[in-house]
Amino acid sequence: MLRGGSAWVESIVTLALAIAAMVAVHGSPYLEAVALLTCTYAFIALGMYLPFIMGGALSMAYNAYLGVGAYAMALLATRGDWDLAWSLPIGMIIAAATAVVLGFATRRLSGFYLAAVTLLFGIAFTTWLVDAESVTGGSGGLQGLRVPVFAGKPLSNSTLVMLTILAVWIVALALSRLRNSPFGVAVRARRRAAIAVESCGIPVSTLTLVSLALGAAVASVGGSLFAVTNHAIVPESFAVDIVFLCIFMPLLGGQDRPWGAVLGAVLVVTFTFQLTFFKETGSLFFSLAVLLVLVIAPRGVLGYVLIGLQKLRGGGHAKTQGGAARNG
Amino acid sequence: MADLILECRGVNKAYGAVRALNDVSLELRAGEVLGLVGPNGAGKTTLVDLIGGEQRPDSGAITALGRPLAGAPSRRARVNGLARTFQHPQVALDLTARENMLIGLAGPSLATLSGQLRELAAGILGAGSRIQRDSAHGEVERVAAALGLADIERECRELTLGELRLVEVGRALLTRPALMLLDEPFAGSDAHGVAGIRAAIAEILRNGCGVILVDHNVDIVASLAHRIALLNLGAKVFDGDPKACLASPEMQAVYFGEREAA
Amino acid sequence: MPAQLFVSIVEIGCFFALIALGYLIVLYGAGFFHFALGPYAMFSALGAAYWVTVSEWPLWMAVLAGVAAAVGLSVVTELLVVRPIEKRVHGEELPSLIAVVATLFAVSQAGGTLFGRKPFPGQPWLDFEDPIEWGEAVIGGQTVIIVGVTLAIFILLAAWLRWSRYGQWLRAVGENQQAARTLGFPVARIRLAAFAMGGLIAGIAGPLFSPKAGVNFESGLSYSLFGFIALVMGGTGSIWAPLAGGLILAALQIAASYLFGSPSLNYATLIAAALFFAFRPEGLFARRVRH
Amino acid sequence: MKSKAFKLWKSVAFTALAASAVAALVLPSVPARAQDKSPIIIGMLEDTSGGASFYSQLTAGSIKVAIEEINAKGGVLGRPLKLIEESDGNNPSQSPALVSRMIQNGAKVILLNSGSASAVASKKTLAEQKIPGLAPTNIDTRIGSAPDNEYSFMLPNPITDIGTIYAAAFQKMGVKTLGVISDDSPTIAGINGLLLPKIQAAGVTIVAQEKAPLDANDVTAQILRIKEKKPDAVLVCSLGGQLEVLFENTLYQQLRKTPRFSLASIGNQPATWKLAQPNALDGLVYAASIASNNPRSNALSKLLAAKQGAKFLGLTAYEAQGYDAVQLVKQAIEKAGQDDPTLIKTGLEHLSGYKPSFGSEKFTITFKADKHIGTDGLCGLVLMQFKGNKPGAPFKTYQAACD
Repeated sequence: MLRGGSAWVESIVTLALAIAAMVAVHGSPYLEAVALLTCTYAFIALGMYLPFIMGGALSMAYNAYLGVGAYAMALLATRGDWDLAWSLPIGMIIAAATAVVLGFATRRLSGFYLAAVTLLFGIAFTTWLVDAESVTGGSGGLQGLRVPVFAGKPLSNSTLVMLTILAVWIVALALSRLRNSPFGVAVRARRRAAIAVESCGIPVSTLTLVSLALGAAVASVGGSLFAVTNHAIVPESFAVDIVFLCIFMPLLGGQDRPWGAVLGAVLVVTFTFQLTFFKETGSLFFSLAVLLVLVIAPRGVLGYVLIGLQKLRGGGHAKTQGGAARNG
Repeated sequence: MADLILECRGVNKAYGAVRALNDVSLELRAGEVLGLVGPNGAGKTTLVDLIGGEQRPDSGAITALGRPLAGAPSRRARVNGLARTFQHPQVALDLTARENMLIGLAGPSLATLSGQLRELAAGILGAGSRIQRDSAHGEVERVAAALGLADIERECRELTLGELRLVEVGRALLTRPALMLLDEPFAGSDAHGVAGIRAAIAEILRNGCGVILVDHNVDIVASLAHRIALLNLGAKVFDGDPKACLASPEMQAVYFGEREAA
Repeated sequence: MPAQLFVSIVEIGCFFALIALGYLIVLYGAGFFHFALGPYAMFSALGAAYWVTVSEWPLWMAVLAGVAAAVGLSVVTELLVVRPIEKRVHGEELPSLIAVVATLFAVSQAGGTLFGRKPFPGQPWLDFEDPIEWGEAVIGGQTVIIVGVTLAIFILLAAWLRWSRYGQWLRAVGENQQAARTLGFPVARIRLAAFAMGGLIAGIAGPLFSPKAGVNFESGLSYSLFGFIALVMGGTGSIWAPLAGGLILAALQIAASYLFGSPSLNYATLIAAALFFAFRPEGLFARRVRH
Repeated sequence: MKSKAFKLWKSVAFTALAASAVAALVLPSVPARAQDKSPIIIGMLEDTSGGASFYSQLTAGSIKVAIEEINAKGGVLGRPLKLIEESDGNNPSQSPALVSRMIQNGAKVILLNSGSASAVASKKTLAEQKIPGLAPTNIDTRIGSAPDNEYSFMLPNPITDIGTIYAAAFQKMGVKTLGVISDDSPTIAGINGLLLPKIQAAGVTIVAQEKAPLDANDVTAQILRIKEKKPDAVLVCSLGGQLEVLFENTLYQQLRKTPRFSLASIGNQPATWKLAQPNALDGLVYAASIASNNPRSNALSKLLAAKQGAKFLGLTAYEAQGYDAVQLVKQAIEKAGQDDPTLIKTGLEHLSGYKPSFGSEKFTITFKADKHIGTDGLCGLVLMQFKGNKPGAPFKTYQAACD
């Protein structure tokens, strides 16, 4: 899990964690619900990982990507009576398309400008959700979705949970591999040395669009989970605050690995559900924690855990990008 | 001519009243190193920017490999085989030297949308794309070794300025360019760094490319270049053999004139 | 359009303009967009309202306290958040952007935690017995105050930039801190002055405007966003640019909701902003393109 | 097998510093076993921080008072009631998890005291786990109606009733054209969808319908658009709070002569009245649920004043409905004779003619297997009119009859 060479250790340890999580929550409706919520956030945070954490493009329209994906999926599943195996991917594709269109419109922008415009887009989108009654069912949203059908069979809640946790594991692992691949290296280099990437013949704008599209597709799975778990989909689920929540997850969990985004989701959900004082202070505690991490612990929880483990192993200082692209 | 790699014809560039480049023409042939020298404000940087694509000329034509040199830098790399280093090294400090050079290796494969999607899939599946085969065969290590760049698993924030310049050169080399633009590669380099650059140039020439070498340090440039173009106040005042250039009255005028002034 | 709408445009425009002005000052002094200014305005307004209605302080005292809090927050942000991060990442924009977004979030939550999450009324600083009738438009006391105070702030600030030592140094530092440092400017202190000034302006803007619509702990985000767009529309070229930007944005929003109904407000803002960002990111009064 | 998995999960996750998280996930999975004399656990989903915290906390206050009162008198079936709380911050995506958590911790009944959307989102969970849920204050008709409503009940008059009453009132006043101004919250848009058709059905034409964002700084534009249509009356639909007051202030400035109506919210939010300009609220008619002629309301008002002291600003429908919800749960448990959730649910479905502490004196509440919306008739609602920026007298022109 530390050096690029030991990609296998990473896959196995994380798979063990995933399975452990499945077993731990199995049979308890509460824990399953919590697990589903955690996975929902995890998908959004993972969706932000590639373009934002790796690529340095802070697009804040993620509530829109979620919403588009989820509504598309729900419409196909309700009106079209489609199997989840079809409606979900199509939702992802539509979300990706949205991201590409917005990304193209804002291709000249970066930093604060990009954040502001995409945030505006997200806000306008929420207005539209309530406004476009004929498409989105307006404020009522889309009620009474049936039990999701996957590969022909109706999906029981606990099966859904298992599949979802598995999916999170797969996505995070895929991103982790991508991160060390040439593509991932180019995206990461784009964050601080875009000119250099461009000078190597790589059109940075295309690179950004591709990563935005992939990010939106991943995040939209989280949106579809809202719909699947609640048998209904309401505009409230796609307010902009969810964007803020999920931006902070990878930072809190740790930027060095996609697993940090997942850990961030776990931590946030834990705060929200376990710490009663946290409720009284709203998200104050959470945002202060994020500030603290940003200022004094930029590597996030996971980053320091990795360093710690490596120290234990007697390896020198953590070389987080160590041995990139050797795997494969 | 077939082996004509870069050609500038009557290039002009002005910033308001200031004429940064005044009707400059240049040629670069395969296997040739053209040294571009001149004092500050001579127009070196402007010319570099015009070639690299940061700016566009007011008039005049620049062609490389017989095709007009225009559009985004990435297009110039793809179409005109241009590779370059930067006066202020453009390196991702949080990545390792290996990763920064890998971008050069990946450049050709990531140049198009389809290529990027292919690499995306390959990256996730971890299965062999061309880059990954090559890097598995130690392309990066080979180049690094050729440049005398040690321990490329270090993060670039741990490297010296000289090493960063070597990383840039290595990155440029790995794109397999036809035309290499070295922008002040010796600034901040120690002897070891200079040796690395020499090695790099030798490597490039082996593949029958051309090199444009821009630097203040006339002596090093002279020792490396086949031909020197001397710029002063935006105009080319000398173009020819390095030794002749060093001895030329223009040279005396430009530099010693400057020294006296200084 | 009915005359009353122009009154609204002026009121809202002045408010956006003040937030944008705060951005501009910090931008000059620290070369950086201080996204958290909106929540400072919210915090100041919410605090003032709370201390008046709950603690029953006199209005002037509550407002002063609110403004002081805003200045304090801004200074603390520079000292504890922005400066350490910029020192660490030298030159990369993203980390400070994320940090200031987190600050935005934190300040809003702090406001909600300290003063409660229910909306508060803003106390008018001046209330006419019978408002001025202008055509069929009605002009209340607070409207007069808003316009007056806004203009005063702009004039004073222009003077500060022109005649005070720090004011003159401000731009130099914002342009290129490295150069300024080597030239021996007290960069750290000038940055601090800029942040304090930004906090001061936002801190006044909040309680000044809150009598119109009240304030709650979530108001800060839209303040920040609209202030930023006003800044981009106006440009960073002149100290008066934010005023222009604010009025343009306000006119746009009011006109849109009057002509096409309210949902169009968000759409119109988005479209206008996108157009500006895409085709004239330097704004009406250009200084330099920042991206 | 499972315990081993726990160990693995714990140990590994510990190295990931997520121990807290795991503890969180593991602790509640120990089910609370119910012995005799042990308390009967009632869960309350509330909102302590979000947009619904405003009324959720008022309601929570009286719910606690009611439970105190019951326990002081020896509890139910000789067992005390114990309240456990979870706040979803009015975020419906969290509600199902929190509801199932309270169930896990032994809750036999859930009081759905957060936003309407939260209650709707919880329906499925309640039905799946067969635990009755009762919404004391939410007026979204969807809560008590199909699908998935087998275990969810609602107390107050649903929004459709308000529509019916206003329709009748408009007819009595000869209002032919109506202007509507609402905030852009999904909740309100949903309410409009149920409310306005009722009014139109009564032959009132809606000549202008305007919206304003929740954080609007100015609504002059919207109000002027309505003014141009010269409606006979204006109806304000909002969650209350500062936006409603902004509406009222602007209407007072622009349309002083036109009669104004509003939903329940403004009347139940004493804190917001002082946001309004002097006299800006006067003449405003709203659908209150507290009638001065209901002795039970007055009794409760005394009780709360005694228990809460200065904090108590006067009885609101929220407090009354919270109090009544607890009483209904108590009676349902007594009917059930034990704390089995399914029996309690059946118990609820056999409660009839309960005399609540809100609505007019003759108003009653009845649940049936096919009637999960408790109100009998419209007179749970009382039209009140503002005077001097606070609720004054009942609206002279029209009041709903009890059948």
